[in-house]
Amino acid sequence: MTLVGAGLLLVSCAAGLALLMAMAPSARTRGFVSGALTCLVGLGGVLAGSAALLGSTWSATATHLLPLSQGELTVDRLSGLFVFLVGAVALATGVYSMGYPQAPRHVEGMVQPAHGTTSRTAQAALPLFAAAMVLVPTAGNVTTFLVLWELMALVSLALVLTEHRSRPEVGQAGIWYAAMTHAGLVAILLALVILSTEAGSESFAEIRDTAPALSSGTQSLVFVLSFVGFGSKAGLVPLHVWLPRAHPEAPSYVSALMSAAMVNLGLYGVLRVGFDLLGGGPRWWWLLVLGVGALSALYGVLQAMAATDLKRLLAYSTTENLGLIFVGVGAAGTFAATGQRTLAGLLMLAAVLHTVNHAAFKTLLFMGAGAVLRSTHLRDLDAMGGLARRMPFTTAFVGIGALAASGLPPGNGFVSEWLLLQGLIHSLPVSGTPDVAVAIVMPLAVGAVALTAGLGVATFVKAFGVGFLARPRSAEAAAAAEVPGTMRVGMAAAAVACGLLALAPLAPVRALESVLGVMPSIGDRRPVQGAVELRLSGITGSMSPLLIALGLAGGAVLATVVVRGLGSGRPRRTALVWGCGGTRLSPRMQYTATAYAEPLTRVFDDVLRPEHDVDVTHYQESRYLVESVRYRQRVSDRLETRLYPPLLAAANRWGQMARRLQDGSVHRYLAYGLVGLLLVLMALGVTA
Amino acid sequence: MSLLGKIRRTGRVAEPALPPPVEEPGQPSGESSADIGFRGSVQVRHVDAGSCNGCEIEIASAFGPVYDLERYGVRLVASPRHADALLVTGPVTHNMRDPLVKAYEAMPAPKRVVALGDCARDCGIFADAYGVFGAVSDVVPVDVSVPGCPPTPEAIIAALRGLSGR
Amino acid sequence: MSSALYVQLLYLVCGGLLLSAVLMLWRRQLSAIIGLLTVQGVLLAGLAALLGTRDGGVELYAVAVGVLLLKAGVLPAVLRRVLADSGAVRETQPLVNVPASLLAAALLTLLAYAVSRPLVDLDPSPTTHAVPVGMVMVLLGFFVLVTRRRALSQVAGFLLLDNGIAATAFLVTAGVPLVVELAVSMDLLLVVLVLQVLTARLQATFGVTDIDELRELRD
Amino acid sequence: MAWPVAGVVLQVFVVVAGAPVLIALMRQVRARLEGRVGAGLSQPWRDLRKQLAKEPMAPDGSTVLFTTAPVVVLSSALLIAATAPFVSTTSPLDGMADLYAVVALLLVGSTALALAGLDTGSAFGGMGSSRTLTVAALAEPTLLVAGFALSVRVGSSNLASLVEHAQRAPSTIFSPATLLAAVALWIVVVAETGRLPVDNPATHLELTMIHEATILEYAGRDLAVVELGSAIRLVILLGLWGNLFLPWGVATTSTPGLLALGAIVFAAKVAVLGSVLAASEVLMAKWRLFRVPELLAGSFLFGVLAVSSSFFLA
Repeated sequence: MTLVGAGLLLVSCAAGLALLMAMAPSARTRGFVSGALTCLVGLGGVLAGSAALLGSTWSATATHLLPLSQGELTVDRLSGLFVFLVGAVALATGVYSMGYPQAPRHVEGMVQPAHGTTSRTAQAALPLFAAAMVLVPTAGNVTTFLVLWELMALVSLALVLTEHRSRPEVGQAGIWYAAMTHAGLVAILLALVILSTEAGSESFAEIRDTAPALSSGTQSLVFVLSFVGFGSKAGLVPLHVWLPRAHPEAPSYVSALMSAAMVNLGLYGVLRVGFDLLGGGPRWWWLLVLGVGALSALYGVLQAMAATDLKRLLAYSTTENLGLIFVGVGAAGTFAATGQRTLAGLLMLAAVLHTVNHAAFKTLLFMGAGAVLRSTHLRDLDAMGGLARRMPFTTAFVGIGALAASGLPPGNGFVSEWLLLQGLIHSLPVSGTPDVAVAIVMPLAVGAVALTAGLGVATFVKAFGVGFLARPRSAEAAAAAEVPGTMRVGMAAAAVACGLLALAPLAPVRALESVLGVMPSIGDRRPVQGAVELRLSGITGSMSPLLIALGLAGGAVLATVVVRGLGSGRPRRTALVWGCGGTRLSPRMQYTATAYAEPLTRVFDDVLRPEHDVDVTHYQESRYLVESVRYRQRVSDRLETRLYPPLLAAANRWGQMARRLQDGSVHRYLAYGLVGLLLVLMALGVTA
Repeated sequence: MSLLGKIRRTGRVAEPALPPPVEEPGQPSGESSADIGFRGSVQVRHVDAGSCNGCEIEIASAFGPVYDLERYGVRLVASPRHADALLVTGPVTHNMRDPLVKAYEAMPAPKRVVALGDCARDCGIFADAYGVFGAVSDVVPVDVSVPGCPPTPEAIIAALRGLSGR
Repeated sequence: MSSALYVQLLYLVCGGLLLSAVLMLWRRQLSAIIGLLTVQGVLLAGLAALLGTRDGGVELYAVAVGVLLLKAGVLPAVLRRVLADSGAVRETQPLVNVPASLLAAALLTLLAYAVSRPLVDLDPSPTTHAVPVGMVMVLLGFFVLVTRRRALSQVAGFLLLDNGIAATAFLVTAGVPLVVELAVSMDLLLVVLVLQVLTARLQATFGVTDIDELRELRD
Repeated sequence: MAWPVAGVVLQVFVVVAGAPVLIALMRQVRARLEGRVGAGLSQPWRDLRKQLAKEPMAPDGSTVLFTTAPVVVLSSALLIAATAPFVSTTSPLDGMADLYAVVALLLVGSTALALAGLDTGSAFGGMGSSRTLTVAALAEPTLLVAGFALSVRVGSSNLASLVEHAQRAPSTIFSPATLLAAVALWIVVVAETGRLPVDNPATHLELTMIHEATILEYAGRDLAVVELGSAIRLVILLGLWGNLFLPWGVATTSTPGLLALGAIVFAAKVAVLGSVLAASEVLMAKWRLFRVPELLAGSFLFGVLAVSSSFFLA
């Protein structure tokens, strides 16, 4: 029994205990235990994952566990990576979730809503959710995969609905989430069933051997279907609509788990099916992936830039980052298809490294948003501000996360974005004429990535600067207080992870390079060499995050010392903000998030189409004297408002038609059953 | 381009530099720019505390091409935080009193106040007008005051050069 | 002249053509657009002359001179007169705003590169490699025709289109026969004169030179 | 090993000492064109000396970020001054930052100031910060795509090898690709350094400010650091442009003579470019903020043209 097995056993045991735990009487203990169990799941995941990443493989089969099939688990390096990721995220969120729940409180008359929950279901669901996510990548055959996938979907749905009692929107979000995730499931189901029937076996190992023999039509059908399904889970445009609804409404630790861990499983699916089972495939698959990725990145970052709800902003930023990751994957596949393995390896490495980075900082950021929400009951950036003085730890952690998310040095996001850009800019040959498709796609891809990066900076400066700096814009923000220790520990863990990834990226890179070996069309070569500097192999290019960080710090120290030495040591005086001598400056006069995003929103008017309404109330004495002016701006998700209503209308029409079938007579329903049975038997008789 | 031609034809319009300041004019305190620590650079924030804009016109021409006050290291700035000298014109009206104080407090030490024109010194012709609170020295400590209604650009230049020491 | 220098010059001229075409899309000042057309005419003549130096044919020099006279001399002069007559100094609101049309131009360039690849592959030589430039000019000319309102910018777009065709012809076949080139240029001149009359009439009838006003003639 | 290090030190020294002088030079050019005499080349140094002695201030309610931002701006600029090839291409630090890392470092500086602007809690600060990042975000695609165009033929985005390649094959400089990239990057330099027509460095009207508005609250030594930092950024951007498109004179082997020559040539280049920039400013007016995207879209187009023509016109 290897370490992998032990880890996975630990995961399952913890999940089992979660069910028992639900019987514990006191809500507090339940909350604590559920957090602890989630940590256990995470621990198991980390153990199993790291062991698998180091190369130990493991597989187990449980016959008779599933009808008409058997439970089959196989762990290779690829699944190891994702098991590890999910485990790490679960570990941090588990600790965090212990302190999160908060009963509704009555403060000066007004009741403040509850956070988290004390309901048995939700508390039991948390470890189960983590366990399901850890186990999905270990599935060794189609049925097991689908069962675990559906388990994950259902449990997460239960978690999204946690707070439905306190807020009605939650129910709405739950419906959207359920609909989208099951639409995705249908696509995946179709894809995998077609694949397994055509390949004549449902075990991944055998599919891997027989799949290359399949007709290219079948392969493409399978790939496109699975891309749709996994893409919806990964929150790619236009199937992203569930993210900005579910993430804000779910409790923040659940949002963290979903946004940092679950979406990655969409990526896992695409890698597993596209690169492993189907072994690469033609180039247009990956150009498609690249295109969708670029669109998702741009659309996600534009919506995030315009969003004023902190958690909605983070949800859209997930779409953005997954978009960047899929740009990398798509480009890697494109070059793998034409046998340029060096480039393919580099780009794939960039993609998986960015996955890891994104998992780290998105966990951190959602925890931070949760901390703010818990202590101020605010998600609206326009009402925040001044939290830096009231919640110093949370602010520091969120600052680290925001730095990473904006892809600036010395953050960890920068490393992977740099690798991605290096891969893209070296895609054209130094001499001679390049391939047409590459020559057209790559400049546009670079432009898209660059614009995404630029807007990402603006987005997170807005989120951090408006939300945490300067003076509070509302009573709630002014009354904020630091959150309990367990939550801080959870955030600190994620922050440390970000720091390590930023300063010493080579250790994770070494581990990730071994993952590439699982994908035959890419092969395990080392795209990156070097100790302190990241040196690209086969391409001249190098960059050293550690030295850059040290240089920045050293320069800062040097500058401070010199300036202090030269200047007269006058102490810094705190004075009122300069308002052109204005006498009645109030914190409400600070720039809000809406105002901050206004110029960019106006530049991208054609994409965002914000709805403004201004109402001016005059004094009744004279309409030349303005009593108050009220300005509201709403940026709705245009893809959602344009694309989905027709679909829903169509679905309704089908529903209306279907109603004719049911008129309440039991006999008729039974007759349907009989007819169905007869049809099946006939079909069998004909085919056999 | 026609503009370039005009520039070439016009050439230099600034008059030759005036003789460097002797410590006397407008320097009651008698401190030199080195004592204050300005040493050849003065950034000026101008506040119109209720002036008739006569002084403003003279300030504009002092900074204009002909007199070119900038050549002596004097520059107008937008924010009192960047400023060393507060250039106040006009009598201080009731409404401008608080803003003037705020502007003075917003300036980092060491700072100097220049009261420009008769109105700034002693309310001039606006003395005892109902809207007038008082002279600048009634609101903020004045270091240099420039007489005249309005003061000539030469006077303004002399006062500010006294501060910059160039 | 040495072949390396020849190639360098050729590509510089082509780059200049590309630049002038793009700037015509960018600038809204009608006088500036006419100026760009003049520059383009000169560059086109230069291109012809350059090819002439390589082939040593007198014909191409003649074409170059003709192109220079017509496209850098006559046509701009005519256009300036039109401009003087119609008060319109700038393309007020194009149907597609400028940033969008600039991005569209970027896409058109890449498209032009893609579609002219087969042509280039027929016989890859420094000259044919530059064919995409002509293609870009054609596409941008069409784009200007589609998105601009003023009659004068329409003419400009039309001329850009024609310059593009000429450039492509030069680059692909090292110059169309002299007669053809002259014929084309002549009826081009005719078209421009007609459009000038049209503009004058528009001016007289509607007081503006916005061709959208022509809708009014329908009923 | 000794001389390359000396090269780095020399380079940093030239950049830091020269930055305020460049500002003075540009003001001087402007003054002369306006028929004035101007304050002289040493005026910015006088200003800095004075501001260092003055009392720093922080607006009520601001955090530590406000006081650290100036230092971050300065240190990011210093880091670039030490790594990028300005005087010599033989910097031992060369491998730690390539074109894209340098771009990112510049963005770090702007971001720090943008956060500080928000941290002041004044509407001006917020406005300036939002506008700064609007311009920076829209300039990013041009920067990277033009950089793409430059690095395609060299096969590397390492600044030193870009410069050396251009020195080895001067003919590539006159290829359409390089010229288009030069135009695109010039527009970006103008936008990033906040010069006309994007931003007016001499304005006194808060509502028309971009860069000035974010630093409106700084005083004393903080202000001195910010001013020096942004001056160095100007030198860096002009210097990078100059060395990428006029690579002559940059020392490729660090011998004392070549280093000295490199320093002189670099100073001359930056001075000329700065004067051109200042002279062009006299001839144009500031644009509306919402026409700036037009400019940047144009520069992006030039970037794409540069990339595409790098494989059909070269």
